[in-house]
Amino acid sequence: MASDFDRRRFIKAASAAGLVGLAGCSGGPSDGENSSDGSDGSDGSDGSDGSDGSDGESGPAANIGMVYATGGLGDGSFNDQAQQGALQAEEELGISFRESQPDEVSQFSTFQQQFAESSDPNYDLVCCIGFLQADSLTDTASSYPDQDFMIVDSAVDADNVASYVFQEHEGSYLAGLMASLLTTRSFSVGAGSTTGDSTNVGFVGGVESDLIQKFQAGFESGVSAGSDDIDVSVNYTGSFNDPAAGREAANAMYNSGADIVYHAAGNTGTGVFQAAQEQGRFAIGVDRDQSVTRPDYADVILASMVKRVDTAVYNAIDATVDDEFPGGSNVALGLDSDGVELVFGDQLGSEIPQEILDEVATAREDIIAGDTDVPSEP
Amino acid sequence: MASAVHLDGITKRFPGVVANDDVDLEVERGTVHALLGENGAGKTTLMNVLYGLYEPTSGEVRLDGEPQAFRSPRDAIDAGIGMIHQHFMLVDPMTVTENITLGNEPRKWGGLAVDRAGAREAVVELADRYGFDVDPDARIEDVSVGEQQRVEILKALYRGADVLILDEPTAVLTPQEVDELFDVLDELTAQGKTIIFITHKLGEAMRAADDITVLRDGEKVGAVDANATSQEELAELMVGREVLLDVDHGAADAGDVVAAVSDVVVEDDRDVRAVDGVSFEVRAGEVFGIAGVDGNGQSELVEAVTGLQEVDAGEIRFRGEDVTSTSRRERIDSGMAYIPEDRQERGLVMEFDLVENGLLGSQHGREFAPNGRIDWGDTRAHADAIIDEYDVRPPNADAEAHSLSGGNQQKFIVGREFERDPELVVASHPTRGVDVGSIEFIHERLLELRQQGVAILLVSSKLEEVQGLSDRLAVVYEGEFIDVVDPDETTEEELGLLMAGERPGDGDGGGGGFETASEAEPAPSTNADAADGEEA
Amino acid sequence: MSPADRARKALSRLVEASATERILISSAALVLSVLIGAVLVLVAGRMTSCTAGEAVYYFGTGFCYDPVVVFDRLFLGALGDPLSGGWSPNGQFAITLRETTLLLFTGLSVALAFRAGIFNIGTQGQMVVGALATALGVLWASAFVSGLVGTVVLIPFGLLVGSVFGGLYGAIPGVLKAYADANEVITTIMLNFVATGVALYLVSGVFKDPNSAANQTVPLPEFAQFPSLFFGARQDFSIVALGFGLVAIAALYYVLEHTAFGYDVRTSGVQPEAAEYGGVDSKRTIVASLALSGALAGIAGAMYVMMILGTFQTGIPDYGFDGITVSILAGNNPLGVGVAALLFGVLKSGTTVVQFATDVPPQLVGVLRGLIILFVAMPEFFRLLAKGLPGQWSESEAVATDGGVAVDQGGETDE
Amino acid sequence: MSDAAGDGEGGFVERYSTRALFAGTTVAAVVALLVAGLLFPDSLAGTLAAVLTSENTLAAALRLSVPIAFAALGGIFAEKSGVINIGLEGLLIISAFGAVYVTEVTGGVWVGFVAGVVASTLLAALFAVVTIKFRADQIIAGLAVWLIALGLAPFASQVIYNSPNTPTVQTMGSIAVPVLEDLPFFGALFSASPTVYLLFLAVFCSWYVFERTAFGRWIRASGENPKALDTAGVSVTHVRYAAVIISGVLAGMGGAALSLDLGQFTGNGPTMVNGKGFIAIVAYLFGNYNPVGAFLSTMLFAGLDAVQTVLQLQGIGVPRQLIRITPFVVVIIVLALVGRTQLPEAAGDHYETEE
Repeated sequence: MASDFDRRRFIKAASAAGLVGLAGCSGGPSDGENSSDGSDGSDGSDGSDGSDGSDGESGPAANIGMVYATGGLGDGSFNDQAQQGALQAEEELGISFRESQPDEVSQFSTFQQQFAESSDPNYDLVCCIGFLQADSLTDTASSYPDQDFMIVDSAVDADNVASYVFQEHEGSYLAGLMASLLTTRSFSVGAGSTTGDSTNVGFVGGVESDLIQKFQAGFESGVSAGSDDIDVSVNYTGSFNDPAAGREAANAMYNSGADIVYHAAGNTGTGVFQAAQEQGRFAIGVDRDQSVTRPDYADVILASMVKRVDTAVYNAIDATVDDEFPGGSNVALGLDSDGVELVFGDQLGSEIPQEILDEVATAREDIIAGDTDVPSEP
Repeated sequence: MASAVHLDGITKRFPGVVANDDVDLEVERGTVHALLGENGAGKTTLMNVLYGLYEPTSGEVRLDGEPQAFRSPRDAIDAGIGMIHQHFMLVDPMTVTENITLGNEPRKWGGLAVDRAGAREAVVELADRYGFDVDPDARIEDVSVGEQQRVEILKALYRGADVLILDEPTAVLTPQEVDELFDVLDELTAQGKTIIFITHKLGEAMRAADDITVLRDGEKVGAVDANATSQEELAELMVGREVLLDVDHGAADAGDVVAAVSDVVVEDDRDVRAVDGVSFEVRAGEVFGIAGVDGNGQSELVEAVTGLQEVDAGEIRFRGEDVTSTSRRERIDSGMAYIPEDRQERGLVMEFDLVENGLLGSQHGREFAPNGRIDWGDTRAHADAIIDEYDVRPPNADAEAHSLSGGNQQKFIVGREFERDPELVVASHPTRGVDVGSIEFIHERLLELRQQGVAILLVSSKLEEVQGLSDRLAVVYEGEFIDVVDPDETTEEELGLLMAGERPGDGDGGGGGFETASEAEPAPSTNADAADGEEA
Repeated sequence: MSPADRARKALSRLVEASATERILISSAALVLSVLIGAVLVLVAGRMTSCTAGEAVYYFGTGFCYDPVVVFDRLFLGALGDPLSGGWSPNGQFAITLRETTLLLFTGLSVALAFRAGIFNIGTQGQMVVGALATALGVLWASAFVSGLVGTVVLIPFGLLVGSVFGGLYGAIPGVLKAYADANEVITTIMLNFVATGVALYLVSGVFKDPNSAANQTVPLPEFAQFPSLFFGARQDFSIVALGFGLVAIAALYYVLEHTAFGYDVRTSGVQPEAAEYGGVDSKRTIVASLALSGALAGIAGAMYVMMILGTFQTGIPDYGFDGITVSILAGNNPLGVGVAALLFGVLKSGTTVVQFATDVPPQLVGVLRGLIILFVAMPEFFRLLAKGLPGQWSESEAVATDGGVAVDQGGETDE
Repeated sequence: MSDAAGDGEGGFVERYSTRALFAGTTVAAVVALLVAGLLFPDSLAGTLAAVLTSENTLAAALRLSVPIAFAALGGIFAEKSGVINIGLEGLLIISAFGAVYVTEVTGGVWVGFVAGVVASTLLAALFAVVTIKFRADQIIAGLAVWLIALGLAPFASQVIYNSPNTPTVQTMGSIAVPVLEDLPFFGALFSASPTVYLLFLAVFCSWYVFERTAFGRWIRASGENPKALDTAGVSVTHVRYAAVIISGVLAGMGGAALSLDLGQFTGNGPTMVNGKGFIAIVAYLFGNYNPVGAFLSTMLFAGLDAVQTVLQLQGIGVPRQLIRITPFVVVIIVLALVGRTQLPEAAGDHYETEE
């Protein structure tokens, strides 16, 4: 991604210089470039419609339609993670995919149907990201019985739909446990530190919903497993896309003595990281390894509760390519299948005391073994 | 020596209108020159040309013999012209000093700040030089109209004006304030200033001016020496024919009391008592007139009677029933017609055509809107009937109200209100801004209604109008009735003193006398009641 | 000057233009916006990158995005490609009509308030309230009836509930304005936030569907939703609803033009002083118009629930704000709202087609919407264009209409 | 004349009494709350008092105020001159994006800040031409400005970054004034983002312009009685152009401060600006067109917002979803109590002279 990033930066700089001066602009078509240079989504999707015909002989292994959750790409977590799966499939399996970013609920069915109806190309699989798509997918799937779908975060009971749900509470439990253990001791690394006398940690959610409450429940449960004396301060900002609110929420938590804040708030979480940096405290990321995807904040991100939406998407595509589409199945991805996991920070992870890592690892084993039961509701 | 101001062959055209047609005007330095004409004669347009607001279509402006090409008021100001508009060009929330210096603020700190002390000093010094009485720190919205006018004049002088144009300067003043104004003008000309004032009042022109130029329909119809002319000559020049504004209306044949107002108090938006305990009755078949300088509570009183303004104390009875707190709609329905003073704000919906305007006030009546559904056929017929009967031109019911001239707008309102078969007509300034022909027409109609036994409440600031039409005449000052008189037995001078707030039997008071009058004697309402009794 | 005065100014400027002129101006605004949009697409096409094969060439320069394709998709795509053969009412066309139906009601809602001189920015919130009330009300009532009878009873019932609650919510800023002099622009904006917040609270708590992860109410039974006549394959569009919308247009037109109430509303809208003079109770008219406006918004909410989603879910799309643009484009005329709603229905529906068929960001349509409104707001610009004589004409015109000088102010002026 | 002066006095009291009453009641209520909180630290009042007196609350309120207050100052300039600028929201959006974009390209935060201001100023200039030269209705044109920015910024972001949200860029950081920053409570005023200081400066400058300079008077006159200004030889058109452009500059600073403070522009839905421009209008109306008043009423709103964030953490028994809407409810209540705001007489009107 890095090299592509540089190229684009160059283009932007040039176009900004002339403020979109048409003639001198160095964007636009370029002869040498191959559409499938395995880069980011923009080029990937650019390639998909034009290249189908011209690329010629072989054609893609499969055509995949992506219908993202409202909020769209660039959220740094959920949708981007799903796109990651598609990009990986593009690179490794030679599929081609096309994206759509609905901005309201009623567009889900529109896009689902558009993919289902399309015959040029004929989509082999339509990936529906997010639980809000469940209702419309139930209708669409029955209207288009020959079209295969997959849905993430919700279960749709139909033969042509493969459902993938995640045990977010399990991963969040580990995050809570780690936070609780760290906040009760003095610990300083990167740009953050804990004082050891803290009595609480924080949780910042986006919009109140069952899904986000699974994160909260698991986290709270993990925190109390680590120490009885630690409370969890909870704040919902009412938006997945309001970094300013996220920052104020996290700031309030840090000010009240919390050292570590876990967020499940999409792009709102950016504000949480920023507050952590300003206050010299820690944050825990969500959905992706945010110490990698948000490198600016790698010095405060202790860990991320990664939700392998990319794996779900990739697996579904892979199965489609292999003609083994698991229609009608409902896969619950938990710690056991690495569907969720606690990934320690790229920069800070190595500094976390071993005994804590061990304790987290033990807890993970216990959950997988069924010895620990993590609640999914707070 | 060349004239201070010389307008040579000025023509100004607007789309569809020739406002000035080859007009000449010559004004000598140090004199007062009156520009006389009826409304719509083109006086203001001509002065706007002189002031640089309009560029003439053709013709030339010369000052002291030098041809000028004003492109904006700024040019005119630079050339020493100042204009005092009829509607004062003052910023209400700003102080007297701020207004006078607006646009020419003395600066300090390299222009980064207004030199407020310096500005105040300059204003005080200027006011002293011309003997003006103004408070430099008062806000405009808090001072009297007379003072506002002085501020306007000071504003012009501050900018170094040698030539002052005053547009209808007396319209809003009491007779006494008018006297003060003319004294001011004398002082100004004595110090070498040149004055042009616009008026349609013959008497004023003859009294205050040295020379008079008369305009009619955009043309100059004469220039006369004020000392060598007569009212009759001027009137004929102005109107183009002999006019008789005095109406002979015969004796009143007053019947039952139709409307009775007792001890009514109305407070305005700022909780100031605009109407302060007024009582009177209007009987069937009589015209009860209310005279007074504008702004002494007439508007509020009328709106209280017609149901547009809340009454804070007192009682209003109509046809024997207490209507003090009934809605406007109920009063319309019960037979109260109202010709409002502001026809463009109140009386007509300017964007509606005449058909729709003919419905205004009757939209809930059974006649045109049975069951809440408007019968546009009947409504149109109604509008056509008004247009026909009241000679509204152009005779086109589809014309939008704003496209009509003021006189025709007024005739349409009069027609609509009279056609309601009212028992009471409240007519507020019914001929304001209306051409002479329409004035006569409206007066005749009013008297016809009176003859038919309708009660009429007439408010006007035109003395000759209220005096001529009323059977009984109340004079209002600062929200109170100063007196109720028999208009035929009272002279214009007496009325003038009453309008200035001087109570009958107050003895001889000069300029200062009437100011104290209202404070000295705070028991007004009985006065009106007593007078009422006599008349009845 | 109150917001009502501002709104009135807005109105009077629009009314100033004759009907024909309005249509011309609106069309010109559309064309001009599309042209600017095309330039934007080209510029964007230079700022992004693609292979030579994918590019289009204009003026000897290659662009990654083709405005012709974009606007072809936007307009023809939204209509279900009527020119390409094989047109089916079940395709994108049904979605266009669905969007049109909703926009009809929100457009009428804004237009009605506008005609009364009130700027109702709260249509969105009123719609949310109406939608939630409909979902809950119908859900409750659906226990008592079912089948065809259920449809016949519940749909009118749902519309009634939506309009009543939307109307009540609309009456709040009305009362605040009439009796507390509170600026309705501000109160309605604030009430939008409040409606969304309270709806979220209710739907994520007491009224939440326990079987769904989403913040939504229990879905309505099939019979409590609009039947999909003629558009059989579409679950989310009903010609009945559209027909109801057309009836609403006619009804509002009739009310405004042929009833005493409508006369009161129009008079208060253009000249409140004259309305008062004519016996109109201004406070009551304000409350009544905002309540009626809210009721129309509430019906839009009911339609959203009973036609599109089949449940109430947080995150109702911005039909309310789109209603403002629809109403402005329509000159606040109910008949015009029909046309404008169709246009914006096409734009909304076409957005998804554009996104599906091209790589041009769909936010382009948002820009177009703004441009259309901007151009519609400046008839003067087109008059100047039409005259081809910038400057001269505008000055004389200014003097004749509302220039700074020489307007009859009650008679004493001299013009 | 003493009479007239007396009237003036009465008028003054009258004009401000509702506001004064409201302000008085608020102050009294807050004082009562603080006293109660001091006496019963464990009660709800105690919690509230602790939140209100917290330096962190003040710091949060200041941060949240910046974009709103800048926009409100801009709105004052435009509206005082007679042009109602309802498009402040759009100006905030366009500058928020422009600032991040240029910062990302050039790497310079302040370069980006200036670019954001320029973007907003250009859009404001367009608005000025449309409303002043082409006499478009100000409200509708303002809405159009909002809608255009609401479409354009995410569109550009999508084109450039393939996402309505931009990547993160560096932020402004904060400046602390030694010694002063250690003051209890008020220390928050002296350890803040540079944009906060810029805001203080802007509030003072705006106040100075209106109260002390000739230009400020011209703006007032242009809004109250443009003919008075015109006949005094000052071009109303020029004054209004200047005022609207200043409103663009100020709103631009607000938008740039908003996005650069977070280092990101998010363009989904109502974008990250999310109604701040409209709240700015509320703020200056409530502040009665006074820059200082507008700033204080912004602080009231932002303070409420900051308090609600903290209250959520305290778990005071009110559902979070409802706590979040308190700022909006308070604005409605305030408006219902204060009632009418006195708009400049000529606001919304077109003005033309034959020059």
